[in-house]
Amino acid sequence: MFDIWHKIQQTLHINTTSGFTGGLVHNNQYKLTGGYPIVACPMPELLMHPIKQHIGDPCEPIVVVGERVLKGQVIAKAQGYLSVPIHASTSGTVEKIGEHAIPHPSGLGMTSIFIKPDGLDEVDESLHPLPNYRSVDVVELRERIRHAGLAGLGGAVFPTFIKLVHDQKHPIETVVLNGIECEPWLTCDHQLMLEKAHEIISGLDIIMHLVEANEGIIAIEDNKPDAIVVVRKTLVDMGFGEHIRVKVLPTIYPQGGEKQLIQSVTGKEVPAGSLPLHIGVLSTNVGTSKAIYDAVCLGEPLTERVVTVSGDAVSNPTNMLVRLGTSVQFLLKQVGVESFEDLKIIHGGPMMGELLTDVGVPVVKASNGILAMHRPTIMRAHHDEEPCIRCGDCGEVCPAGLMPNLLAQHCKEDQFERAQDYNLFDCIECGACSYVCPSHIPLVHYFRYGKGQVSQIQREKTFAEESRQRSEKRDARLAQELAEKEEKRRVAKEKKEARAKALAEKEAASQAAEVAVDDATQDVSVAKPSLDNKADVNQQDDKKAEDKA
Amino acid sequence: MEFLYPVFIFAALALVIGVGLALASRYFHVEGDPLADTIDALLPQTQCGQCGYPGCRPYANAVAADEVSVNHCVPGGERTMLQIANIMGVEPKAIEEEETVPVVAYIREDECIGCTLCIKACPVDCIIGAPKQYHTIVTDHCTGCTLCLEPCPVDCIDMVETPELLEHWSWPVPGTKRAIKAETRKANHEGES
Amino acid sequence: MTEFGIILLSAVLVNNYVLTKFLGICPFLGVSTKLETAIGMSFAVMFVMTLASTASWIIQQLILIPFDILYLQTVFFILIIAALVQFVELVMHKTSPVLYQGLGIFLPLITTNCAVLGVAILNVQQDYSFFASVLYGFGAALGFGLVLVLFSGLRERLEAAPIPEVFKGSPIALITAGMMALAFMGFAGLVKV
Amino acid sequence: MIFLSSPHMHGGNSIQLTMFSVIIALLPAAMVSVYLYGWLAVFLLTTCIGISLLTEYWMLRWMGKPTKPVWDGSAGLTGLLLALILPAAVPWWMAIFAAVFAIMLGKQLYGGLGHNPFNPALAARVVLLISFPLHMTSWIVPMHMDASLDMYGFVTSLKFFFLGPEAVKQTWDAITMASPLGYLKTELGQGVTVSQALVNYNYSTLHAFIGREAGSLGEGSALALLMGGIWLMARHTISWHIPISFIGTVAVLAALFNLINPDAYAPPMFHVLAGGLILCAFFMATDPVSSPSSSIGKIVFGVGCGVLTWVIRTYGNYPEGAMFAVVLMNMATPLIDYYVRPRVYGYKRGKQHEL
Repeated sequence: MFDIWHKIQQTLHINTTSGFTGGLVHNNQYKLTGGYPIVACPMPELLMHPIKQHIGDPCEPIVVVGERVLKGQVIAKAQGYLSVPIHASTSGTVEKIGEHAIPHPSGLGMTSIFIKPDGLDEVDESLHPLPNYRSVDVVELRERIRHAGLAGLGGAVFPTFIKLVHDQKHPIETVVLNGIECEPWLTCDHQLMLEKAHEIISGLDIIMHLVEANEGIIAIEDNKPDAIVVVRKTLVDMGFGEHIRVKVLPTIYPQGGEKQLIQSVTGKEVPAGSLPLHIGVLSTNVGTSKAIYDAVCLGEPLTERVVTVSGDAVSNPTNMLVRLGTSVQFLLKQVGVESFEDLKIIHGGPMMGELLTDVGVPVVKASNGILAMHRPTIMRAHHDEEPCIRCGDCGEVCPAGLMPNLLAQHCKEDQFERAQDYNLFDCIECGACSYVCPSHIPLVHYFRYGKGQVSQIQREKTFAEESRQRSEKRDARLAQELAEKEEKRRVAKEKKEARAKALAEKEAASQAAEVAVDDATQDVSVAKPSLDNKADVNQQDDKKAEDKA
Repeated sequence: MEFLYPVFIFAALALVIGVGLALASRYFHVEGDPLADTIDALLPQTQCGQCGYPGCRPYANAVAADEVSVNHCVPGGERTMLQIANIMGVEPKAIEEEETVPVVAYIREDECIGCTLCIKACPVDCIIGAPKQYHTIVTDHCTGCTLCLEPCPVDCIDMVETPELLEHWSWPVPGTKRAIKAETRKANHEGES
Repeated sequence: MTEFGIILLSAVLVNNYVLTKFLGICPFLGVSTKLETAIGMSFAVMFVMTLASTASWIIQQLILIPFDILYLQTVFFILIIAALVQFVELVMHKTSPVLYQGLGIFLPLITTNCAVLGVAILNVQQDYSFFASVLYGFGAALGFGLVLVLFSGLRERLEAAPIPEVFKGSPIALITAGMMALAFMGFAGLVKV
Repeated sequence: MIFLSSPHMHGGNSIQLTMFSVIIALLPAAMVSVYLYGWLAVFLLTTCIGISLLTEYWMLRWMGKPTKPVWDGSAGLTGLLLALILPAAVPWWMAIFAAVFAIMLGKQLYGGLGHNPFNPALAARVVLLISFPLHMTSWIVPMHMDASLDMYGFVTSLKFFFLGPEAVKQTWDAITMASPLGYLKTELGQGVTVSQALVNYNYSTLHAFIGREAGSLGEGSALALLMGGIWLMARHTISWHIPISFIGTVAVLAALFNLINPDAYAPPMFHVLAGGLILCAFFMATDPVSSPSSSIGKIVFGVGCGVLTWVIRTYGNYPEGAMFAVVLMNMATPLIDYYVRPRVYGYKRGKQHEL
């Protein structure tokens, strides 16, 4: 009976089984590596650490070329609030500091620190393990998590410590641990839950301790039954059964998105313009939770992560524990990919990840998967764009409730105001719309283009406004200078006239030659102050520039 | 006299309406020109004078008063032209000059003689320096108007392309020149590494 | 009550001034390129038309008939309409300068919009009561506004379509308007007059 | 090569797939039409489809565009739909005119697939209805009703199709009859009650459902149409919103007025099964190009179609309002898309207001 109702619901596109609207179901066959044990990736010959691997401000390198560093040593320190440091992932010497390609769609490079491993893997033990975290000061714990370089390992890489605050105004009631892993192909979180359930749950406990939350939920999709069993069993074994529970969710993409997950688990929506903490929820990825455990209880900063290395061009796909900074090329060599001809490498999952054209890029904190795909597989997905038949399938799967076809049309025509009116910036770029589009329109690409253009227009507008103010100030200053000049000239003239009058009264008209001499001196005296004035202005400018610097 | 009645009636009605409209026009009188403000806000404020007016505001005034067509703002490019045409309710006209890549001025300091002429020419006060000292340009504030090039007696000012920053990078529209340009850069990058 | 309903329905749909009487085609094609302007124009016409039919009824009953100067009907009506349009123009200039600019020449041209004069004249010919003639004027204006807004929605969509060069602009707009008129034939007979 | 943005996977749906599934879904109805009108239906179907494809090809050639889209199924679908909404009595030149009009003015001049504001087939049909009212409201007697009528054989059909009724020694009156909707309208105009009129017509709900009543080619069998429509829904090719809200609105309105005055207003089942309502609701109104794209917009569209259909059928001059209703609502589609939007995540309904 239930099956029939379920079928009808599916037929009529009524989505009652998951908490959020829209979404689509991927074929589970792509999860090749589910249940494959995590293997350690060997030491590469060179490690590259880009100075920014998180959302926020870039770090500043604090090592010099030739310096010997240890595993876990800070090599680039955080700058600004929204920033976490970068650590060396093995011991070795700093070979150079310079530009290197990073996993970014632009292909632009970033300052990176190159470390040549010495093979000793000597560990920097400046962080002491704090196994009794409940007795440690909360501020210190938070500082530890920041110092360990933790950023969300699900792919968004938002500095973790920022979220872990107990705010009186918005007390966090529920901590949701994201074990969804809704992207096809990726299995790193799945495997982590199977192998490191204890660490993950301890990490969750640390988070709950930090934010003083009472309820912890580990959300797992029903396509990972083994993980559900293992996590449930570990919970019971650890005696957390009261506060922490496992919530099994139906498999639907993009349930792993933070907002969608929160809606599925708690039934609440995160209001536009606010953060999950405003509705009393905090969510983190299971990988982050495990890293928190490592940082606090073992004193190990974030130097390695689990990466799914898979794809239809990989003969023996696997989940690997990889040192951050290992090049993708080296990584793929470990699974038997030697030649990169006619291959396309995806960094991240196939729905939201980016294509790499340079296999020399390093694995960074955001890398949850490296997929080597045959070129035709990828190009089939990027079929030529055909005219939109306005079928509305894109709107049906959109988890944000947008109208992607109209949005893309407005972006295409550069009508960005209209696009914003259609909530362009509420798009989460999950790719569900492009996935179902019968016309193969690269909708997400249009949204990204639109978003980029809008922010560029915004930048230009701000710049224009600043320029206008500067120009107006300058005009005002010039006008004032002119007025002052006029004023001085007028005063001088008056004086001259007065003197001329006096002279005329005193003496006869034959004295006129003397007056002419006076005139000349007056002119000089007028010109001089104006020059001084200009110099003043220049000095002011200098000062301004210094202030800016 | 009877044939004059209609004339009187008509005149009386016209008078009443005339007085009413006169009162209305006083009540709904529009101060200033809000249209010029709107247009001014759209202009890029480079103050470059390429439109033939001594700055952005004067051009905005001229466009609002329908004295000049909407297609003279070169740095604003097609987008600005379309927006202005939209507001003015006129057919868009192509910009005659070629669209240029964004540039900023750069002073080769070892050649600068410190004459302050460029400082005086800069419409946005973004050149700093004192007489007989090297001048330099605050790149963040330079609008790329090129007005400082001409006064320079030793031609030590270059216009350089603004570098593309990673944090300002945005996706090109599928299948355009910009996309292809980005692609070649990517290829170059590959060659280097 | 039913009578008023029938008057309204007939004026809006069955005897739609644009699509079945083909009056007021000029603004229908002229200001329908953008939805916002079309809505503004609809409200302007709605205001003018309703007041014009009200005023024309009053003038017809209180001036033209008592003084027996029906031969001056057109002149009087035009005077009223022109005054109303002037008034709308003043108000719009004050309250919404962008819309004012967007409507451009079509705003003063409401004066010569045959639909407005047509409604005023047809209205007094029907010998309606005062309230019925106000309703008729309003209904006609509503019908005008309805098709104008519908048409502008369609034209905004056509803007983005790769229409063959020779059919771009007015030709395809006229074809579309023709299709709309055909579809409106479906309302024929809804109201037995 | 150029920049490729994620996603790097695709679900495999395509325009061709969509169009051909609709064509397949229409096959039962087409077969029923052949059963009802014999060779006449075959000629009409082949003419409409063939001319549609030819016109599409010729237009694309003429405009210097690639001619590959001829085979994406959309032109063929337009031809098939057009044939199914024409009466079997139309002569060859009218069928050709309709097909050329549908593809040329209804579709290609607007820029081809995806840009036509009106459903091309319906637009052509409305033009024909207004230009040639006699032909368009004369319904050939279905084969099973009058076996003595020699109309459906290959030769007679061919003669009739190309030369008109005189060629087969028939008069219009002998070979045509009124459709249930038209008959009811005339009778009601003469003061006959609904039930009496239906008895006079020998109307049977069962016959209308399985397909034995006179009408346009494809209107015959509600069963065949429903089979196709439900299959399309199950395949996610069309969504349920438009058909259900369209038919539902007509049924509810009809039921309401039938309750108030059963003598003057036809019962809901009659409204739903007679005429082209089901065909329009499942295959015309759901034309993705000319209907709104959001689910909620589709419901508004369907309700609008339903109201207009019932109003025109009940009060208008034309007996059948479904086609007019769909074309009229096509006009409103851009506005529906603009004003009726789904609720965006994190916003209250009516947007911009945060939760």
